[in-house]
Amino acid sequence: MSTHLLSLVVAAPAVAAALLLLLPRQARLATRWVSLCGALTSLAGALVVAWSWDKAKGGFQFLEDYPLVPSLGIHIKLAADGWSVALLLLTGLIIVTGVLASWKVDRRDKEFFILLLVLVSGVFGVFVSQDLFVFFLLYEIAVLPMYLLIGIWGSSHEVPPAGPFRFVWKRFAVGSREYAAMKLTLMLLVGSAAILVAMFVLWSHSGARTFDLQALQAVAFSRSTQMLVFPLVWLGFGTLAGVFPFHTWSPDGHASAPTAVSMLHAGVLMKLGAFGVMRVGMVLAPDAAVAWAPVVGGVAVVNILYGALCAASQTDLKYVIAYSSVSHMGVVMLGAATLNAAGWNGAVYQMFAHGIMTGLFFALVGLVYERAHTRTIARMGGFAHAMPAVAVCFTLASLSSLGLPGTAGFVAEFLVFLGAATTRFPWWTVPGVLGAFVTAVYVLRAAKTIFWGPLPTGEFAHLEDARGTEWGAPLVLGAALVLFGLWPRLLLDFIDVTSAAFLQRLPLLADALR
Amino acid sequence: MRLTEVLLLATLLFSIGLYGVLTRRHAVALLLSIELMANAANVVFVAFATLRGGPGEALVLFALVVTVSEVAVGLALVMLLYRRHGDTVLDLAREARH
Amino acid sequence: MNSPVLLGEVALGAPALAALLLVVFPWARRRRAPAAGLTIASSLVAAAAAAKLVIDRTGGAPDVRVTIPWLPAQGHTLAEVGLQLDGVSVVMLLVVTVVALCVQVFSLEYMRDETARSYGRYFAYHALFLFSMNLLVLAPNLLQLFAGWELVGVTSYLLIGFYFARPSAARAAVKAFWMTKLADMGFLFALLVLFASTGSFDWTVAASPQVATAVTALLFIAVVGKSAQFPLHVWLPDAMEGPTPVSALLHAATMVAAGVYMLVRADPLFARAPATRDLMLWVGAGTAAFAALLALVQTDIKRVLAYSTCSQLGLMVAAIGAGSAFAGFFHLGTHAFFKALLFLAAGSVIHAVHSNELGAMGGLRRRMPLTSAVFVVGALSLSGVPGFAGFASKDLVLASVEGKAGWVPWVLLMASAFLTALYMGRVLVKAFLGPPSEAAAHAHEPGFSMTGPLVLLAVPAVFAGLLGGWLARSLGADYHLHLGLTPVVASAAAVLGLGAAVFVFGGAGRRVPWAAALEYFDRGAFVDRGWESLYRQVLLRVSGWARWVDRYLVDGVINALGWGTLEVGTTVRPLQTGRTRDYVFAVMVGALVLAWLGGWR
Amino acid sequence: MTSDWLQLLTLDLAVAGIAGLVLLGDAVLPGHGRVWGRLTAVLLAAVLGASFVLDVSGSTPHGAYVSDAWVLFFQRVFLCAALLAVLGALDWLEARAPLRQAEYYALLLFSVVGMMILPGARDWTLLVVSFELMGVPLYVLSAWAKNDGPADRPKLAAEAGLKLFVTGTASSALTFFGLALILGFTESTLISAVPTGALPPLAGVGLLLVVAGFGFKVGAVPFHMWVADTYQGAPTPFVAFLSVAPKAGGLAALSVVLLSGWARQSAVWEPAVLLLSVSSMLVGNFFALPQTDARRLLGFSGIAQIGYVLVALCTHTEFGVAMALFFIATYVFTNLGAFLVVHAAAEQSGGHTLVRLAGLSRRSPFLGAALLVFLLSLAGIPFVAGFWAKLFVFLAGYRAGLVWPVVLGVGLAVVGLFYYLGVARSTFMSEGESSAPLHAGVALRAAIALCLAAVVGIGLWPAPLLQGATRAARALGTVPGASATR
Repeated sequence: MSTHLLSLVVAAPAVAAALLLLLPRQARLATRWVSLCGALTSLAGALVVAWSWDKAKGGFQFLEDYPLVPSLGIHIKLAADGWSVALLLLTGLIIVTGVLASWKVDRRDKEFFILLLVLVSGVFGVFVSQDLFVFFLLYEIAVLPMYLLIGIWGSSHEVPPAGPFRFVWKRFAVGSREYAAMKLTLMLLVGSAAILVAMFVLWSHSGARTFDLQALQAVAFSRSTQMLVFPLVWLGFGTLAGVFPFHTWSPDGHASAPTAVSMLHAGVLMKLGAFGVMRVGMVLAPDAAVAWAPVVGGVAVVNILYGALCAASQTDLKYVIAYSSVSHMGVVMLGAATLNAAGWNGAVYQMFAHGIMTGLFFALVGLVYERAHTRTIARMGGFAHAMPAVAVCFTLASLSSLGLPGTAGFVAEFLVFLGAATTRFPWWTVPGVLGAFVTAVYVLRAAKTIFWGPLPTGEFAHLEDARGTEWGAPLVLGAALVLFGLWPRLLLDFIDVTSAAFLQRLPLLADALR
Repeated sequence: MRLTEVLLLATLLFSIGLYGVLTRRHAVALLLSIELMANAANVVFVAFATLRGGPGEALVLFALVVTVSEVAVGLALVMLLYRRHGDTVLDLAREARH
Repeated sequence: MNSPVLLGEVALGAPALAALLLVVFPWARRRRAPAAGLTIASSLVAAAAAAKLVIDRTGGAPDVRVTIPWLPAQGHTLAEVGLQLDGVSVVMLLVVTVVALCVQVFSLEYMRDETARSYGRYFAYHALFLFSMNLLVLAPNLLQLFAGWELVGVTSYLLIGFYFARPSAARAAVKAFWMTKLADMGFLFALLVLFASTGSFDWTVAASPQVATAVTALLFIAVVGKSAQFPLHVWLPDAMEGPTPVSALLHAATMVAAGVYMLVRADPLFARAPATRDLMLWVGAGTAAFAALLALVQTDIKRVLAYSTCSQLGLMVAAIGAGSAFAGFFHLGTHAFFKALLFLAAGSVIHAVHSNELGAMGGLRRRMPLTSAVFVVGALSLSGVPGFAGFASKDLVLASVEGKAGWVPWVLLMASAFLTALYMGRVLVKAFLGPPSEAAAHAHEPGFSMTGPLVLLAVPAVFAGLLGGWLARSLGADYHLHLGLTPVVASAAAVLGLGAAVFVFGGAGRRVPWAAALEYFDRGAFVDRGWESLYRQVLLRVSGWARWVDRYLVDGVINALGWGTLEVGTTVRPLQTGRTRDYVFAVMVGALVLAWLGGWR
Repeated sequence: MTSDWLQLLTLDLAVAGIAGLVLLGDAVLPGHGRVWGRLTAVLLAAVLGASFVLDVSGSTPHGAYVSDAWVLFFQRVFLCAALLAVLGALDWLEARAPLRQAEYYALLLFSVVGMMILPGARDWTLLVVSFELMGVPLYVLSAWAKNDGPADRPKLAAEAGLKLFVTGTASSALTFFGLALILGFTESTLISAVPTGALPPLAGVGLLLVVAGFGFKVGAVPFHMWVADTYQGAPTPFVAFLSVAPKAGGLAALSVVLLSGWARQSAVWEPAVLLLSVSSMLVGNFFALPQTDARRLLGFSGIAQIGYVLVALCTHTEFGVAMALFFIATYVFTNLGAFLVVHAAAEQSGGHTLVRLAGLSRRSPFLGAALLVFLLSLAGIPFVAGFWAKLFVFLAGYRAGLVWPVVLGVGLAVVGLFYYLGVARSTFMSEGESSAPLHAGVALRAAIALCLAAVVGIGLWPAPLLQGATRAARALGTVPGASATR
């Protein structure tokens, strides 16, 4: 097996982006194909990783190590654990379908693809980085291109001023794409600032002055250090994971972003946040994780129910999906807070499942928007006549979203709820399950309003179904939802090895929360 | 004891210069005030060198040269101010602010 | 790989394969013959496998249970999926596949007016449904049963919304899904509670009485939703928006009976929870009587049958609540046949007169003799006239509640038996007897693919009752015919009801005396209204608040932080005055501060 | 180890030689203005190259001047800055003031000579004189645009020069006053001659007055008031230089004074420098927020940057100094590049306001992308140099126990992002009045490209520069202070 497999996965999109820089602006088709090839290379690499990752051996495989700033103990150290396998696959699937879904971006397309690919390289990198510092570095890379991607290619909408804070409308064009992009970037970078501080603390208290995650894992940090680090990491990464009340960048950001960016951001980037909380916060600061678990879990269930309730009264389709992400990321965080195998498996699986599901959602919403030029749910109706495939896939995504058995969403939510039910806080499941019910209410209502009803006339008379590359996202992601829903062990076997390994080191966790 | 008094004198000189810089409207007067401040330093150099045998004596010369060159440039700038604004009132130059 | 498992896999796999092929190959889905052919062939295979399983079982084949790990956790198995082939499941499998097969064949002609696309879609849904239902039936534990449970719910949603262009159908589909999903939360919680306290999803697990009570109560909530018991029954009448064969299969014979099936399966758990059983008894009996009463005033033939289904499911629930799972299951089986028969016959009628309204029918016996005959058979069976299958099973149900809870449930069920006969008599009188209506004048008997299944179903609707003894043996239940108070009263109720129907509804426009009150109740739909206001006044309102709070308070605080930061910048900005003397002043202040720090501190 | 002073000063003298050559050449052969610029650029490049080849290390007999890795590090930084500034100014000077080109280069080079002596000076006399040599030409150059540009520019030019001059001379008066106080308590004029034991209060006052004078040069609050105004009035290619090189010079002077010897007295100066640092971070960031002129914005942002780097200086550890050096080196490339892009854009859009920059990325993708990279570097975003720079100084601060300044800095970096992204917003997201393609001269583009390459290169591979900075810091040597491992 090539030992450079992970670097290939991580670098392929970036290399494609570099190639794009050299392409002339007019080479529009070449731009797309180069991007697609970059994405496909990563996906293929991820598949090879999944194929040859030895479940019996577990641990960290495909290790690569290059010094970056050796004097500070910073290495580019890449390795895949079971979680990485699942998340690499997710990222690969989303970026390939995302590129396909962006085929029709016509304004400044070259820059668009460059930014998109750079971003995704960062995402791949985070998932396999075994050096906290490089982890953070790539995390930032994954976060930042979003500013331009939303600011340039995004869309704006009106938000009428109201409430006690209406004075801010004087300064901010609330709802505009620039506003959304700025809010997203700033909130996420405030989070990064917290992470950075936490990193310093870990680095300087590790004794070895190293950023190596495995080395840090072996260090028993004092309780006070942990109690300082964990909340910083939780809020820092949690902001990206949409943890209440730091989630407000997400609805505006996702609603304003162009299709592929929404797919990537909701589908993959929010997972970076949750992944960070678990991989850095909980694994490195286990005592604090136990102490903070009631808070993390409590906030997570707020996320689930509150996000779902917010989604239920949105009138803009993209906002519905965006708030559903807030709700579903609550499931991930709830799983993380359980600190047991079922919950952690569920959390990681939910990262995957929600990524696929929301990617599919945003791809479809983009498709619909491109044809109908509206995202107001109430204005639409009867679209299934003209676009049956879109309707089917939307329904599929909806069903996964509400946790229907047979879709990946069920496996994830069920595992998380199982995990939660076996903690000291079984009541966590109540808002969790209620949230899933509210999800059923709003997704199916949206599906009904948009796709069902009499044959549309007037402006919607000439809609058409997905065509050409537009089929990519619905087919691939839809199939993935079902496949991984029916046979979750395809991924769970990987995930479980790593969850078990992390948990085994910390037998105290199970006792503490049991 | 004499040292203290000389230092007080220097401080007084410096303060007078500073007062001038802060209150004089005209740029030329301002240049003079700056000279005063610079020379306060020279007084201290000399005072320490002669009363306590410090090594600062030579520096007076350097300080003088530096101050002179500064003032030369300063005068040119005042000329420029006068040409552009028709006066040497320093506060005329406050286009750039906030 | 032993043979029963293989047969079970075939029964599960054939429809799954058909559904998969129809999904993957749009070519097949968009043509009539391949779509219908694939689906029906798969049902046939499944039915054959089921029949073989039942026959083997009669021959003394043992229970078989195979499982494979489905969800791992820390190297162990958290949950399994697999097949459980025992008496209850194979019989249920046979009932389901046979009825499904009949309904699908019936649909060949019934749905012919649909476009090729819709036609294919219809059959694809059917294949999916059969897979889901078989998954449920063959489930070895509550988790897989739940999976099938939810999947049949989805196919139900899709099939109710089959005519999605009709807003009423769309609404009914979503409503059905929401109501059942609301109840399904009970199932999910039951699974969580069961797992958290016993670490297993098996219904045979030895749970403590408290746990068993909690779990069964939660499970029962799900049953109330799925099997349309009061007060969650409101979705079922609306579900009649779906194509009639769908009503026959899902909303009469099989899917709604899944609740009862689950009660039968989980009986070991329920046995540890007498409190839940009492609740079931009351809810079942109440629903049986209440729904039968409402069935009396329906003018839509399908809604009559829908309420009748509610009522009959109430019967089954009550029986299981009374501790006789076998009675409930037996009635489930016979009911599946005769109710499917009734629906299909009604479908045949609707197909002929192009209306659901009883008023548009009348005198059909001449134009459609075969349909009329089988409808009568179904009606008699449903009414529990001795000699028909319905009698045998209903009698068992009634006998099981004998003396329970101060005879009140017994009285309620007996009343419902009478009312059943009465409303079925009403349908017979209005639709098939009397002078032909305008629409009925042009009606004619449908083709063979529709009548065939009718005849096929009529057979068990008459004779399935004879299988009671065999069924009891194969399930290991206690069954003996008895003669006593209950069968006599029940027979009397049935005959009296039918007779009264002729007497009461004999003339045109005749109604029961208290029809006005019932109609008011039905139209006012108090229960329905209650759920709706829960949705609008509570859920949507809270949701609206949440939206406002998020946009203007939570996000507002964050905006305000940004605003405040900018405001600081704007506020301090004039300090940069542009006057050189101020700059020098700043330098000197700074120097003073530093000097203070340096020496005079 | 003593050596021939001529050898030690090879590079400095070479630069002085270029200045003389240019001045003399222009007098002898007037009217060939543009030649001198190119000659300067080539010769500066040659000197820069020579700095890697020649061995100039050593020290003068009495230790007044040394040349070592520390000095070389700074000299290379200054040479790079000068080279880039010259390249950036070529076309502009040719177009705007063809007759005064040689003057410009000569003045610039004189200032560079001052800078280049500065880090090696170990005697107070040499230090202050070279400091002034660095400073005085800047007064003149600030007012260079006296006849140039739109109607308000000449007025602004005079103003830029005067503000710099008045605050500058007031500060140098402070420096001299402070120096006089210091020398009253020391044995010799060597900087390392530090009174042992408790520092007499007057010497402490003197030291901090010197710090105040140097603080003016780096633009630390409250000695920063001239910054934005001068940047706005002075010619932009010169501001590119002014905003980086003298700051590096000031930092070198501060380091030499505070660390080579006076580290022992860190208890006296550390709180003061920390105060400067924190106030610079605060004032720089908050004042930058509402700015609408790119030059003023970058001016205030530079003040904030100085606030960050002073944190590292406060640590008075070798590690901290190394990080500060890394910071200032990356800052030179970043800020110079940013100003050159602003210059290039403003030359053709007729103004430096953000509104005028709108649509830049459409008009010139190269300039747009370059500006974005520089902004990201200033904001401290990964994979561009500024990220490492900011990270390293914060790391150094954190390691030395300066937790709260670091936390404040990290927080304010986010505020900084607001206005950096604001610039990115106008260049990338807004549509400008004109969408005509924008062309910058070859030399200017080359200068920008060089900055870009440096910023990206360091961002991707920081280790070599970090190594250099560490070697330099080691060469300076710090007295292991009591608080090094606090």
